[in-house]
Parts: sequence; structure tokens; C-alpha cells
Amino acid sequence: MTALWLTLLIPLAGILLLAFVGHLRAAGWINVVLSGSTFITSLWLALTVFDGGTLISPGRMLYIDAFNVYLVVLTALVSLTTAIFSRPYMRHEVETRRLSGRRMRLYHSMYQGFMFTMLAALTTNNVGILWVSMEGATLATVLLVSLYRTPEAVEAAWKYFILCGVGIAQALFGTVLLFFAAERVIPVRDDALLWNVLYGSASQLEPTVLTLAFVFLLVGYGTKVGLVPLHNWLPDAHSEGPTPMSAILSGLLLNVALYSLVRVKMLVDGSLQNNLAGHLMMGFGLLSFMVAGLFLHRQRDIKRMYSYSSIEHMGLMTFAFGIGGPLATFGALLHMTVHSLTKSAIFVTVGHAAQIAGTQTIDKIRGLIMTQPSVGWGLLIGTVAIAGFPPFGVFVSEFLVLSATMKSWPWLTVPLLVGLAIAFAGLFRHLHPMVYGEVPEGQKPVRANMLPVMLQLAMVLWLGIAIPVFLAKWFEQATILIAGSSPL
Amino acid sequence: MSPLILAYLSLFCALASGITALNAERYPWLLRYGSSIWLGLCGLLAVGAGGWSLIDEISLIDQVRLGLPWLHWHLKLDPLSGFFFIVVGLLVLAVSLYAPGYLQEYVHSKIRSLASLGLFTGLFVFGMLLVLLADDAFVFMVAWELMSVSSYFLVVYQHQHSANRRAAFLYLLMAHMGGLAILLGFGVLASFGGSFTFDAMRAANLSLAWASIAFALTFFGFGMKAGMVPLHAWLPEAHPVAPSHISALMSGVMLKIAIYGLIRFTYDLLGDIQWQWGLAVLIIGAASTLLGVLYALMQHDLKRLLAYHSVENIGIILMGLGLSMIFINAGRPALGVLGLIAALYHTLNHALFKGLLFLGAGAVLHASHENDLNNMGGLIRRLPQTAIFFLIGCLAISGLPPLNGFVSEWLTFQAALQAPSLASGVLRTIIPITAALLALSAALAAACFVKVYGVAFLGVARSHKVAHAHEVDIGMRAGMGLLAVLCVIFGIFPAAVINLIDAIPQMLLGVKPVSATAQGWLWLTPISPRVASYSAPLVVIGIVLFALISYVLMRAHPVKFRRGYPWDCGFGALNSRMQYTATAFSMPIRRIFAPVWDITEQIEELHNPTQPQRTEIIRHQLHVQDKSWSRLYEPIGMLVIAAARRVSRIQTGSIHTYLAYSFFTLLLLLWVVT
Amino acid sequence: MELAQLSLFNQAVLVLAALALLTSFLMLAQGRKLPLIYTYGWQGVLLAVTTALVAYVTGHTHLYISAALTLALKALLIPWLLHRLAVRLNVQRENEPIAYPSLLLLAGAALVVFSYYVSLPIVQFAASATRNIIAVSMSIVLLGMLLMITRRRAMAQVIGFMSMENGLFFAGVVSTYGMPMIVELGIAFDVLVAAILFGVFFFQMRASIDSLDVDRLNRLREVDE
Amino acid sequence: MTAWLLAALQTLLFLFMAPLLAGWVKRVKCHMQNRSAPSLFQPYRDMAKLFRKHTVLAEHASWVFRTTPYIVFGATILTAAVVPLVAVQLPTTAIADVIVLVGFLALARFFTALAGMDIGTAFGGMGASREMMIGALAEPVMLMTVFTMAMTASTTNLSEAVLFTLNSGLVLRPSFVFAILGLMMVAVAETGRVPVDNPATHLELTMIHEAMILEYSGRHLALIEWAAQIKLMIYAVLIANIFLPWGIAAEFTTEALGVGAVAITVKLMGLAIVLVVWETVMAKMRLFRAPQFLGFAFLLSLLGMLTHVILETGG
Repeated sequence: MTALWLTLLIPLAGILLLAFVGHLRAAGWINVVLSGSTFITSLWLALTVFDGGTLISPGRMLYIDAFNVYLVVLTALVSLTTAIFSRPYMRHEVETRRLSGRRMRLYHSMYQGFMFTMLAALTTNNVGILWVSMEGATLATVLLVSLYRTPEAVEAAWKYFILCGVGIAQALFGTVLLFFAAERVIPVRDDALLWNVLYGSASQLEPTVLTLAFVFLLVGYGTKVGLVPLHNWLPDAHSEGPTPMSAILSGLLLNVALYSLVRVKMLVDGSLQNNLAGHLMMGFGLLSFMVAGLFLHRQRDIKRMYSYSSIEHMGLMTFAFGIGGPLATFGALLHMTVHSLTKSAIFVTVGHAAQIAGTQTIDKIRGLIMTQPSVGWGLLIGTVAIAGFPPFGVFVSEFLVLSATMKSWPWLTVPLLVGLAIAFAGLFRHLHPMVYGEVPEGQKPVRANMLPVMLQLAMVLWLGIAIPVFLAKWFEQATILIAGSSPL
Repeated sequence: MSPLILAYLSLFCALASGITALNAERYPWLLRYGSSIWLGLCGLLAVGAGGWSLIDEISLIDQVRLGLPWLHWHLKLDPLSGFFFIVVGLLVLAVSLYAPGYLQEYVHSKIRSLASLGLFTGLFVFGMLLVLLADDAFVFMVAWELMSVSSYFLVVYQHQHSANRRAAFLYLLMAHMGGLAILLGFGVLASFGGSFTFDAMRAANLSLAWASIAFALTFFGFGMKAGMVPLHAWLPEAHPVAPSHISALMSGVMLKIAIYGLIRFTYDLLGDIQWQWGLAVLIIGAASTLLGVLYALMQHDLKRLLAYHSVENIGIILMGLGLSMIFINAGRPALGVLGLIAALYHTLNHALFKGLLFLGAGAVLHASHENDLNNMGGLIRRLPQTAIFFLIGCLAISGLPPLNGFVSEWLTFQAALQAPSLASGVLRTIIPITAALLALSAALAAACFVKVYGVAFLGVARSHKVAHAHEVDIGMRAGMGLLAVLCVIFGIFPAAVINLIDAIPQMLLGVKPVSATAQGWLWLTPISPRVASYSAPLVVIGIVLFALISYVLMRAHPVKFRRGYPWDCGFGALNSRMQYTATAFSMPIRRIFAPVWDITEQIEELHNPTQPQRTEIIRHQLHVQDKSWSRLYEPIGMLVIAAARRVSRIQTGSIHTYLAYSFFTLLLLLWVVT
Repeated sequence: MELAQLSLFNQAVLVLAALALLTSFLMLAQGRKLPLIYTYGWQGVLLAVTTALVAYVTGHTHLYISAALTLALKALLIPWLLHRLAVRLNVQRENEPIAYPSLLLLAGAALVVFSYYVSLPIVQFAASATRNIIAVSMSIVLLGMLLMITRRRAMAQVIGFMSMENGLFFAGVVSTYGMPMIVELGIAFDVLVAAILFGVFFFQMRASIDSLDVDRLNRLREVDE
Repeated sequence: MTAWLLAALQTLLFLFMAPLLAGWVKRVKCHMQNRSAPSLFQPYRDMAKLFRKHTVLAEHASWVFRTTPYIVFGATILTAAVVPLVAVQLPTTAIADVIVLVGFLALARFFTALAGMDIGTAFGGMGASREMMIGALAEPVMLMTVFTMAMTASTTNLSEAVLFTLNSGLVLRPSFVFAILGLMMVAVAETGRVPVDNPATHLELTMIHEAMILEYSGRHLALIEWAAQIKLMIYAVLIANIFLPWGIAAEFTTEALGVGAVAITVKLMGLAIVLVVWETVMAKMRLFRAPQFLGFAFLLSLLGMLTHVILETGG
């Protein structure tokens, strides 16, 4: 239990500590140390859960089972690697006069604040607290998006704030309806919002009210996941904020939103006989997958392009969770992990590429491999991995999702494959001139720490070739939880 | 010690060659010699493994604890993959001999990273060999796309020129689409068979409709990778830009892996073959043959010409397969086996002579830094031994009697000639027409390679660099020599080769082509001695005999030789620009088959301003474009861009519209749900 | 069950809920900033009183705390904050011309009908007293969104957002007599922080595009080229 | 063993009769154009003269130029060995069937074209380019006629085909009529006779076959000329024996062989007369009219094949 409390308290302490000392040069290192310790405690937590099964805190406020513990570890890991990347990156930003020291205090404390809210959202047992921490995550990042104070950044932050605010409000209405339905069935008023209690009595919940609740929650958290009709804030927020923030936003926040959506779907499936929730998620997922793939072709800004790639992959995961079979769920879980690792690695290299070229517009970034091979090759291999080429893990999860779709919905594999091909064409069409070609004059390599990229791409490669046994067992437990039966 | 162990060793050597080249930046000799030695070993072991499994006709199965938790890697080495192991092994061996000499030039130019060249060559060979061993869809796809990605990195190796980048992008895009189509084809089979292992797929019984869908998908996927006509646009772009020994590997072997995939899927996994499939394969094969050679004729870049020519030879292989499919469905397995043997034999031959020609082109490039035929000429005096090997390659690829190209085309003709035994009249008319197309393409191929050899090696040097070229070093000549000797041997002893190959039809169709070598090693009688017989050894003995007699007679009456000026109609002073260039050579054929290409030809006459009627300079510009670009590839590109433009209207930038989107989504969903 | 049998307090609750709905409509049609803020304030007061009445009628004592919280936060603190901001940004006298106000109000009415239609299946399960107020609370939420969509001024959008939060809080109170306390506190805290952040953003927008007109924020778009 | 001896004999006969046939054609042509004709044995005398003369080589000619005559002559001899002239069941016919025969001729054409380009002047290139164009268009026609014959006799082996037409007696086959006409037109194109190419011309810009061997002299020119004459005879014998095989010796008795020899000479003389009449009537076509000529030939052989499939095998 102490591991659980520590995992939450360290980021909380981080917020306060860095609020005072954020502007110092050592702040970057403190940030890394904090994220590192969170990662270690999350590993410790994972081990305890792995042996002891689901864990409920004494006050029944926190609830850890196989599903969210692996997300906690993933969040902590990616936040550690991004912290390592952000230290040199932010110092370069401060040196080149784009950011003042005072704003670094805000940046570092909000970084830890963002960590805290996400870990809280993952570990909480109470649906209400889940909503509060999601809202908290939005508030923490909105100031980061407008950190550079350029007109575009302010515009992106405003849109991000309003759209996510409205989205989250829908989710609140959904939570209220959920509570309304649960309160009639569960005698004790206070634990009518606790996940474990709700799962226990899922079958008695009133179906009509739950469907309405699911619709509101789908639109609410769907905005945070970036499903297509509601995705407009995502490309702006990712491209205008500082790159470490985009890496976390793209890699982790979308996962947490999808996690909450899947939690609700597990509940709704319990009470509803028909698979309405699954069909809705599949519809939204496929729509996002196709539209985002097409969007990739028209991008001017490198970070916007990769944020559309995130929308596309989130669409694929929502589609997979929508199908719901054990195979699809296992594939979706694997895809969540692999996508986070690869996407944050890509955003790290994109950050360095933007610093090398001095701009984010794709037409002005040239000859990366020649200027700095580590950045150039990192971006190239990262994009090859995210495009779903075999030796890397993304192919394995796409392979599983495709085979699951082939079993249950054979005709849906055609749009999936067409979408994959279009997305691949869009990504590589822009990547090619950036990575290859002669070095434009005056372009010098940048001080860059490519360790996190190497680490994460190696992990994705390892997952691609052979999924380790303990990870497979981990995913299997989570799949049994979500889909009811094991894929093995 | 079993063939499978040998196969694993060759896989290991391929990986080792990749890894040893990792720090080639500081020690360039590592790349030139270290990884080449490993590659040579890998080639030898591959030939050993393939040969052993073919001769003993045994197939070995194994599981490796990698891959998905419930689908470990299934590997299998049977005669079919053994045969392709030999094809890959032979060419890898030749390339490993050739590479040290060729890479010497790359070592001195500082701007390119040698480590990536060595690493990805190793991965490329590893990927190809692993595809041959794969026994379940997962390993197959992993190896397949590993092969595509590593060859992509090799194609984009010289990425300064934007044309290379465009070619590499097109190549990877089409390889990816091909891969996805194959994955979908496997998906169809897996959904009926239960799991992704090939054994489950073999047991799956599909309805005719689903089997045809699966076949269409995989034919699309493998055809794209092999360079079938409508989907071939990437091949002439990608192969020439890679370093020559890599384009030899790609053109010689990678296309064959696609053919292996097609045979494995259709004959092994699908089982009962429909004649409609065979007809489709035959027609596309004939189209590929004819259009491939016609496009090749118009090129004057040597390596692009050879790449286009691979399209033609793949067409011939597809025709062989198509014929065998039709005969198998018509209940004539003996003839089906003949078609299959013809296709497999041509696969082996094409790998050999195309590899030889690409290595030859590489040697010319290495010696004279010239790739355009119109600037070459008279190389036979500067590179005598390369000229001999290149001549053998040209003879083989044009399908002229004593050499191996002729034997496989002859077998394809014999298979086509058995059309009357079929029941349906339609097939009986279409097959001879396709055979006539094959004859036309064979003759055009001969014309094409007369052009190549005549313009490049014979006549007078057309540019300074070519006039001062120097013979390539011993390693490169050894590589080419090995392939040339193999071409000649496989041409002279076809019966022996067919004895080696007949284990495959035995495994796939359960029928041994007993009649082909019934009359001993001397004669090749595909159906029966009465129907057709060809004895290559006797033909060679006849040629040798005649050479001896004429040599003796010439010795008996020696006559003096004198060198004089060639006939110049009395105008005098002939110079090298008066010779027929490659474009001029192919002009008659271009005017006859004009509708096949998009030809833009301009003749500008620059008049002297003072005397308007006297023409100072006449400039002739010709651009021949492959029609498939304007008909198929650009329209698709436009379609995607247009769709993207329409879709991007969503992101209007005003917050109100965004709010409206989420508002109406909510209302719509609420309305739908209640 | 018609109004007559309900006890006097129930009738009062229904009247106050109706008034809250009216304030939403008023805000929809109101162009000027200060009256907009005052109407929002009144909406907060009405909601607080309704919550207190419901607490009294149904005997749920913890509702009193949330009523007090609403009164303090949504009736006093946030309107005061917005008022101060409007004065410092001197936008209080700005009059935003609303296009087709009548059409807007008709749309608002349609929304109310729609939310009644949507909440029908829920109503028969709700607690007796406040059953049909759920439709009212849902329509307050939807009207809040409509306000945000139709207004060009950033301040008006914030108020639309805040009235949406009011609607949500009211739905909580009405359907399940309030959420567990910890959740109530969390929501209240979030709304407060959101209000503060809106203030910060007003100054950032003023600094970057020196106007609060949201339509000027359309640099990030991909439609023209 | 006698069979192999007989085969060798027949090949030698083939070689030494070829110049005679050429002489006979020349003679009939001169009579047709009422010019005084040279003697029948003039080609032999020319050959002997050329063998004794010194050889002049172009200055840039490589070993390809010097070895081409031997390769061309060797290939033509091999073809001659395979074609049944007087008797049928000879063992040499088993060495290669019709398609291999076409392959040998293609080999000869390949090397002649290379030699033409080896000299490094415009004429060699022009001749080679035109020769390969004509060859490319002629080969499918040749193979289509081979298919028609092979489909009827269900064999590509020459002696089996001749035996089949011999044993099936006097049967009038429409497919064979088309096939003969197609083969004749191909023969005209391949051996460079009038409508496609004028053998007697010395105007460089019009000639095709002549342009390639312009630089040859002495012994090389003799071999090339001889090979051309053998090639003409091969085509004549193919037309004669496959489609009108009556009189050819089926077994190796002396009188059968005698009858066979007489029959073949009569047939060849008749064909020569037909060729000469054709050449005097026709004029040489422009180069780019040749594809229409060969296109028409392809149509004829295609019709031959179609009529066989539709009419003769009964659907």
C-alpha cells in the first residue's frame, strides 16, 4: 500500500517544491529525480499487484487492478524519459531567449502537476474523483500550451481550454446520470460511485439511464481522446506547446482518457445486453482512423502532423476496444503501450529536429541525417515504427487487431487497410525531404540526449520480435478483466 | 546435422555480416572484406541447405520461442523453399565476391555512411532467407516487411539526389500496400482455418468465392512486389538507384521471393486451383512480358533498362505458372507440372543472368562512372573480360539456344503448345496468342540486348571517360565469372537441373515429371520423345566440332589480315558521333509500337540570325514516359490529395464551429440512443 | 401528478427551477456584459435557494453545505471576479450585437423540448419530488453550450461555460440529491480554478491580439490553401 | 550407326546444294527480266574466289567481328542438320525441334547484328536496328505457323510432323493453307528478299541485311554469303517438306532415298520459280511499310490457328 501512496505523493510534493525552485538550473535535474523515483515506486506497486492481485486502499479511495497498474507504470516510464529529454531541451529554449526563467517555475511545477493528476485519475476508485483529476489535468496543461505567449499559442490554449472544458462538462453530466442509476441499486450512498462496487452490481443497473450516461461520457472523454468530430483542439494544442509537453500529452493523456472510456464501457456492457457501447466506439474509432489518415497529407507543421498520427492511432485503439473480443482487447492494450513509447520517442526527435532547423514548418527542415545522424536516424526509425512496419511492436498490435476484425467483422478490414496505406503515404511523403538530402548551410547539430529515444525504440523492437512472458501474462490478466476471457 | 541447421547457420551468417559492418566508419575494410566474407559463407550455407533438402526431398519443421505468446515462430524447410534457398545462395555468393571491389569507390567518398549499407545488406539477405523458412503468417509478414524496409534503406542510400528519394518513397509505399494486401489474404485463410499457422490454413476449406478473394488479394500483393505490369512503376525507379551489387540482389532474388510467395500461397495453401485464376495470371504475365520489354527497349540508362527487363522475365515466369494452373484445373497434372517446372527453371535462370547483367552494369559504372548508354562505346577493348561475361548474360537473357534462358522459354512454349488437349475452346485460342506474344517479346528482348551490347561494348567510345576506363579488379570479375559459368552449365545440362527440381512438383502436386528426363541426361523430352525433344549437350558438341574443323582448315590455309578504314561513302573522317546511339537503334520499334508509351519528341532548329535559311544547330529532345504513370498512379495520387483537401475543411480555425461540432454530435447521439 | 397536491415547498422548488431556466434564456439574449454577469449571479442565487429548499424537503442535511458553497462561489465570488475583470479590461460598456435574437430564443425553446424528450426515460426512475426538474437542468446545460457557440466575445463564452457548470450542479442536486461530498468539493474547486484561469487568459489574449473577439483567433487553420 | 552417317551425308548435301539453288534463282530471274543469265555454278566460283582473297578488317573491329562469321555459319549448319531434306526418321532431328530451329536462326541474326555495330559506322547500326525490327516482328508469325503445324500433328519434332502429314494422305486443311502463306511471307522477310529488303542493292540507305555485312571481305564474306544461301534453302525446304511432304523417304532404302532426292529437287525448283515471279512482280517497300506486311502475315497465321481450333478439332 505504501507504494501506492508514494507514487501519488511524490508528484504532489514535486508540484510544491518546483513551484519555488523551478527557475534554477538544477530544476531540470530535480524534475528527472522526481520522475525517476515515481517510476521506481510504480514498479514496486506493479510487483505487489502482480503477486497480490487487485489492491484497494483502506479508505476505498484508490483501486489498483491489472488494467490500470500497467498504465501507471507506462505513465511513470514515459514521464521519466520525457523529463530526461526536457532538461537539455528547456535549457536550450531558455538560452535562445524564447522562455524566461520565471516561466520555467510554472513549467516544472505544472509538469509534476500533470503527472499527479494523471496518476490520480488512473488509480482512483471513485468515478467522481476520476472526473475531477481529468479536469485537473486539463487545467495543468492549459497554461503550458500558452507558455510561449505567441498569438498562435494563446489561440491554441484558449481553444484547448474551452473545447476540453465543454467536453469534460458533458462527462460530468454522464457521471451524474451514472450516480443516479447506481444510487437506486446500491444501498450505501457514498460508495455508489466506487468502481469495484459498481462492477459488482453492474447487472442490476437500469439500462436506459446507463445508455444515456454512456453517451454523455463518450462525448466527454471522447473529446479528451481526440475522436474525430471532437478532435479539433488536439493538433493546435500539441503543435503550439513546448515539445516535452506535446510528448506527454500525445503519449499519456490520450491513454488516460481512453482508459476511463474503457472503464465505463466495461460497466455499460455489464448491464446492457446488446453491444451498443462497442458499436458506438467502433464507429467513432473508424471515423477518426480514416479522417486523421487523410489529414496527414496536408500538414505544414511537423508537430501537427504527428498529432494527427496520434489521433489516427487513438482511433484504431478505440475501434479495437469497441470490437471487444479477447484478441482485440489484447491487441489494443499492446497498441496503447507501443504507441505511447514510439510517439513520445518521435516527439523527442521532433523537438530536436525543430531546434536544429530553427522552425517547425516541414518545408524548411532538411538534411537531418546529414547534420545530426542520431536525430535523423531516430526520426526515420521512429516513423517507420509508428507506420507499422514489422520488426517493431506497432505491427504486432495492428496484426492482432486486423485478425480480430477479420474474425468478427470481415468487411471492416478493407477500410482499415486503406486507412493504414493512406496514413503511411501521408507520413512518409513529408518525412522523406526532411530526413534525407543535403545540409542547408548554417545548420549545426544541437546538444541532444538521445538516450530516451534509443531506450524506447529498443523496447518497441523487443516487443515486436518477442513479447516477454511476464508482459504477456500482465496483458492477459487485464484482458480477462475487460473482455472476460483470455486470448491465449 | 540437418538442412535446417544449415539454414539457421546461413541466417546467422547474414546477421553477422550486418553486424560486422556496424563500425565500418572507422575501419572501412570491415565492410569491404569482413561483411563480404560473412555474406559469402551465408551464400554457401544457403546453397548447401537448399541442395540437401532438394536432393533428399525431406521437409523439416521447427518452432522458435519468439513472436506472439500463443503463436511462436513456426519454421519449415521443404523442397520448394530449398530450391529458392539455392537461388538466393548462388546470387549472394556471387555478390559477396563482387562487393569488395565495387565498394572500394564508396569507401573514398566521405559523405555516405558505410555502416548503414553493410547493416541493411545483411538484414536484407536475412529477411529474404527468413521469408523462405516461414511456416506461419506472422513470421512470413515480419520477414517480408523486414526485407522491404531494409531494401528501402539500401535504395535510399545515395539520398542526395531528389530522384532517388522519390523512387525510394514510391518503392516503400507500394511495398507496404503489397504487404497489407498479402496480410489481408492470409487473414481470409486464417479466419476459415482457425489460426495463422500454414498447417491450419492448408486444412481450411473455403468456398469458391472466398478462395478467389484470397487469391486475388495475394496475387495483387505478390504481383506488386514482383513487378507485374500494372503495379510495376516502382521497379525501374528503385532498382537502378541502389548500389549495383544490391540492385543485382534485388532484381535477381527479391522478385523471386515474391514468386515463391505466390507459389506457396496458391499451390500449397489454397490447394484446389481454379482455371480462372490461371487465366488471369497468364494474361497478366503475357501483358507484363510484352510491355516490360517494350519499355526496356526505350531506355538508354543501362540499369533502368535492366530493371524494366525484370518486368518482362517476371511476366514469363507468371505465364508458366498461369499455364500450369490451367492444366492442373483441367485434370492434366503432368502438363501442370511441366508449366511449374518451366516457371521454376526460368526463376533460377533469371536470377543468374539478371544478377550477371546488373553486376556487369556495376562494373561498367565502376570503371567509367557512366550509366547512360549514349555516352558509352568501345568498352570491349577497355574491359575485355567483363565484355565476355556481359555477352554471355545478353545471350542468356535473349533466350538464344545453347544457354539457360532458351531452355526455360522453350519449356514454356512446350507447355503452351499442349493447349489443344484442353476442353474449353476459349482457352485453346487464348493460349497460343499469349505464346505468340511471348515469341514477340523474346525477339524484342534479343533486339534490346543487341542494342545494349552493341552500343555499350562495340563500336567507338563516345565519351572521354569511357575511352579511358580500366578493367575491374579480380573479385568483381570472379563474381561475374561464377554467374556466367553457371548460366552456361544450366544451359547445357537442363535434364540434370530438372531432376533436381522435380522434388517440388512431387511435394506440391504429388506428380513427378518423369517423362522430362526419361531419355537419360542427354535428351530433354518434356511430354514424350515423340512430341518434342531437345538435346543441349549435342548442340554444344556440334558447335565445338564445327569450331575445331574450321580452326584446322584455317590453320591449313593461313591468309594475311590487314586493317583498313571502314567504308565512309567517300566523305572521309568518320567520328564517334556518327554511330547509332541507343535511342536511334530503338527508333523503328518506337514508331511501330508508338501507342504503348507517352512520347514527347521535339526537334528545335536554331537558325543563324543573319542567314535565316541556314540552320546552325538542330537539337532533338525525346522523353518516353511509361503510360501506367499517367493512367494509374497520378490519378490515384490526385484522388487522395483531393479527399484530403475536402476533409481538411473540418479544421476551419473558428472555435464556434468546433463547439458546434461537439454540440451536434451530442444531440445526434442522444437522438439515436433514445 | 399535478401541482396542487405537492406541498408548498415542492411548488416553491419548481417555481425557482423555472426561474433559473428563465435566467438562462435572459443570458442568451443579453448583449451587454454587466447585465450578463448580474443575470449569471442571479442564476447562482436561485440555484442555491432551490438546493436549500430541496435539502429541507427531502431531509438530506449535506445539501445545505453544497447550497452554501454554491451561494458563496457561483453567486458571489465568480460574478465579482468577472465584474472586476470586465472593469479592468474596460469591456463593460461593450454591446455585442446578437444576430437574429428571436431565432436564437426559438432554438433555445427547441432545446428545452428536446431535453424533455431525452430525459423522459429517466424521469420514471427519479425520486418523486424533483422528478421533472431533471429536464430543466439538462436544458440549462444545453442552453449554456448554445450561448458559447453563438457569442463572439470571450467574456460571454466564459459565462456560457459557467452557466453550463451551474446546470450540471443543478442536475446533480435534482436527480440524486447531490454527489458525495468529496466529489462536490472537487468540482467546486475545479470551477474556481477555471474561473481564475479565464481571467489569466483574458489578459494574455489582450496582450497578444489586443481584443477579446474570439473570431480573431483563427490563425491555426488548414482550409484555405 | 548408318542413320548417323546418313544424317551427316544429308547435312553435307544440304550445304553443297544451297549455292546451286541460289544460282538457279539468279538464273530464272535473269530469264524473267530477259537479261543474259550467269551459269548455274557462278556462286561456287564466287565462293572459291573469296576464300582465297586477303581479308581487310575495319580498324576498330573487335574479336566479335572476326568470330561472327564462324558462329553464324555454325548455327546455320546445325539448323540444316535438323531439317529433314531427303529422309525423315534421322536421329539428328531429335536434337532440336522447330522452336530450337527458330532459336538458332535468332542466334545467327543476333551475332550478325552485333558484328554490324562493331565497326562503329552509321551503316552497321542502321542495318542492325532494322534487321532486329524485322526479326522481332517475324518471329511471332513464324511461331504461330509452328503452332498451327504442332497443334495439327501434336508434335514440334520436324520428322514426326512430316510423317504425320505423309501418313494422313491427301487432306485439304484450311489451317495449312493459311500457314503456308504465312510461312512464305516470313521466309521472304527473314531472308531479305524483295518486298522487305533488296538482296541485289548497293544503295546503303535502303539495304537491311547487306548493311550489316558491308565491312566483311575475303573468307568471312564467303562464310556469311554461304550461310545466307543455306538459310534461303532451309526456308524453302521447310515450306516444301512440312506442307507438301509427298515423295520424302520414310525408310533408308536406296530407291526411297533416290525418289526423295528427286522429289525435293523438283519441289525446290518449283518454289524458286514462285519466288522469282513474286520478286519481279513486287517492288521494294518503304521500311515502315514492312510492319504492315508482317502484320498481314501474322493475321494469316493467326487465322490458320483459329481455323484449326474452331473448324478442325470440332469445338
